[in-house]
Amino acid sequence: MGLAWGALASGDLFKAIVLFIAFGLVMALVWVRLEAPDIALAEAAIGAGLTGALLLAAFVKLRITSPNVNVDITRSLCGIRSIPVLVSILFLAMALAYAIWPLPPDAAGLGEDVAANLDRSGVSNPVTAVLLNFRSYDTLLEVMVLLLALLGAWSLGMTTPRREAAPGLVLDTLSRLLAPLLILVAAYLLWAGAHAPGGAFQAGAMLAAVGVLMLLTGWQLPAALAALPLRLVLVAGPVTFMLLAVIPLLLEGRLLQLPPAWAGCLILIIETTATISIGTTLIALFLGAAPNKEDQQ
Amino acid sequence: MQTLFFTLALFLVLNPGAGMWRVLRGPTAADRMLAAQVFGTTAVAILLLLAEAAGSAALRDVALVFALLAAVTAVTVVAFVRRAWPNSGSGNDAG
Amino acid sequence: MSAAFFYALAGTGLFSIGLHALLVHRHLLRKILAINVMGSGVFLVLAAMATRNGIAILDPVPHAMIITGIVVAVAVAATALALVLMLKLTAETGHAVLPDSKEDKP
Amino acid sequence: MTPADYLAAALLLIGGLFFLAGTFGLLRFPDVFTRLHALTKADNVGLGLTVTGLAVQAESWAVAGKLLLIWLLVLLAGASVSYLIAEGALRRGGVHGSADRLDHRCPAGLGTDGTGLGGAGQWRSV
Repeated sequence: MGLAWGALASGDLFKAIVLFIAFGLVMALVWVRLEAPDIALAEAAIGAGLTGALLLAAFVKLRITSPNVNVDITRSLCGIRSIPVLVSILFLAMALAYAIWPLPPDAAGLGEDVAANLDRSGVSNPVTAVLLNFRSYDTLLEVMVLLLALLGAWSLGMTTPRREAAPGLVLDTLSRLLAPLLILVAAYLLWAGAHAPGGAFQAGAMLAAVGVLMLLTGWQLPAALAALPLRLVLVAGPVTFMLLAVIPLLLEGRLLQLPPAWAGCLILIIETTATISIGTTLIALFLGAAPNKEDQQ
Repeated sequence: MQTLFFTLALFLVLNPGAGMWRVLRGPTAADRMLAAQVFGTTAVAILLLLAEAAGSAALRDVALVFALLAAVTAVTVVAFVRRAWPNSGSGNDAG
Repeated sequence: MSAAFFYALAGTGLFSIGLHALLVHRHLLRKILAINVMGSGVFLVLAAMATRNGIAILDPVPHAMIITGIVVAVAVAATALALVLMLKLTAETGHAVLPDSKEDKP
Repeated sequence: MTPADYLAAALLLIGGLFFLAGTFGLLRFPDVFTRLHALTKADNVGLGLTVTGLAVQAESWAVAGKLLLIWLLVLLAGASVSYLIAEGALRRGGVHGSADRLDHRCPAGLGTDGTGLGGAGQWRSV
């Protein structure tokens, strides 16, 4: 909590972002403590890693357009005007704590139900089962949300002022060594997602990390891949997911009703395509603008 | 053995807590990055200890992801810092 | 005071800190950070609620919801950052498009 | 407790000591470069000893291999990132921890001759 306060209150924006990344790491440890390694993976990969990279990218772009970005951020609401805000926030915090206080310490969650139906889901990791079988509607929409975010970013049409410095030997070597390892670990996480913590989102984030690394060391999307192939890859995951959602609707009359016998296989297909699409979407979000052919030349 | 693992993990948690002071104070961005890098390494050590103590192999995967992503994050930060203060470097490396 | 309650309380604390920062700070990047911290607080409460039922079986449904939430938070943050950059550009140049952007942009 | 357990415990404790030393270095040393020096020792050796201690009593070779992989990764990344941080600090002229003051005194050109050697010479001359 102190870390979060520091991250939000520090005068220097760069410091705030570094603190935010550290905050993500601490959150990941908290998830481990709460026996939720799935979330720890997602938080470490997506929450800390990619959000940090996105924030830094925005920070640098803001700094390039106006070098004094660090000056005007310290000007915030202060003095007498902040007291009502502080008081109402304290009041809200107490109200929230009061709302949590009477909750019974033992509540029957859905854990037993999930455990009872786990063998019909095709996977043995309960979180993956919930994500991709029992409540796959959420996950489908989540993939869509990512895609929509990308569409939003693209339609804003910010082309990034790309001024890549030469990466240098050390950075170059490091990225060349890390990229294959990252891809390997992504594939491992994807495969392990069926029976252990891991899965499409974590693996997608690892793929996105590869892309961020490569972009930072001066790699550019080949012009031939920029238009249609990129878009096809972006929609491959959602489309596969949708198809596998609609086919049961036609056959059995229920959306997203995966037949238990095939569920494991189908989940793997969905997850693989979703991983690739999520990774690509996140890379594209990091890049910020729709790549068009004129820029490439 | 279990108690040793847990005690060490707790002790390692305290280390970055102290290092936080460097992030807050550290006069240059380099100091902050340094401290952030230590957080990553310590977190990996903590996760490995907890994986052994709690007997859950999954935490070892988390540690692996941590190690990889700490590297990626650090590279990101360094690359952006290099780009954000472009007047301070002429681009070609010593290496 | 059980561990679950402690974590839930920390979650509300995080939420409040985030909300405070969201209201007080004027810089938009910092507001985005604040929203992310608020989200973390909510996730923490959810996860704490998931550990409530005994010791044996954890409730995986909140866990799955949190993973969904984290991904959505990233999507929101990315979109918000794009918007912030656009606002900055508009404020500085008076145009809503980059001077060198092509006319056939969507 | 088997002998392997004793060995593991000893290694883990020494690893913990290295982490402690690193934290002290981070807090007490005067500038970026000495802190870097302290921290790389702590990171690489501390984590190395921890990994070795855990690997001694790992249940299978696969687990030991994974531990080793993690350590190698951290080593690789740590070394590269430390180099990059040091280089960046050198370029900014962040000697003896007060980059801002130096920047004000000498806003452009300090250590910007592009070669690490020139930067190092600058470092000695300050």
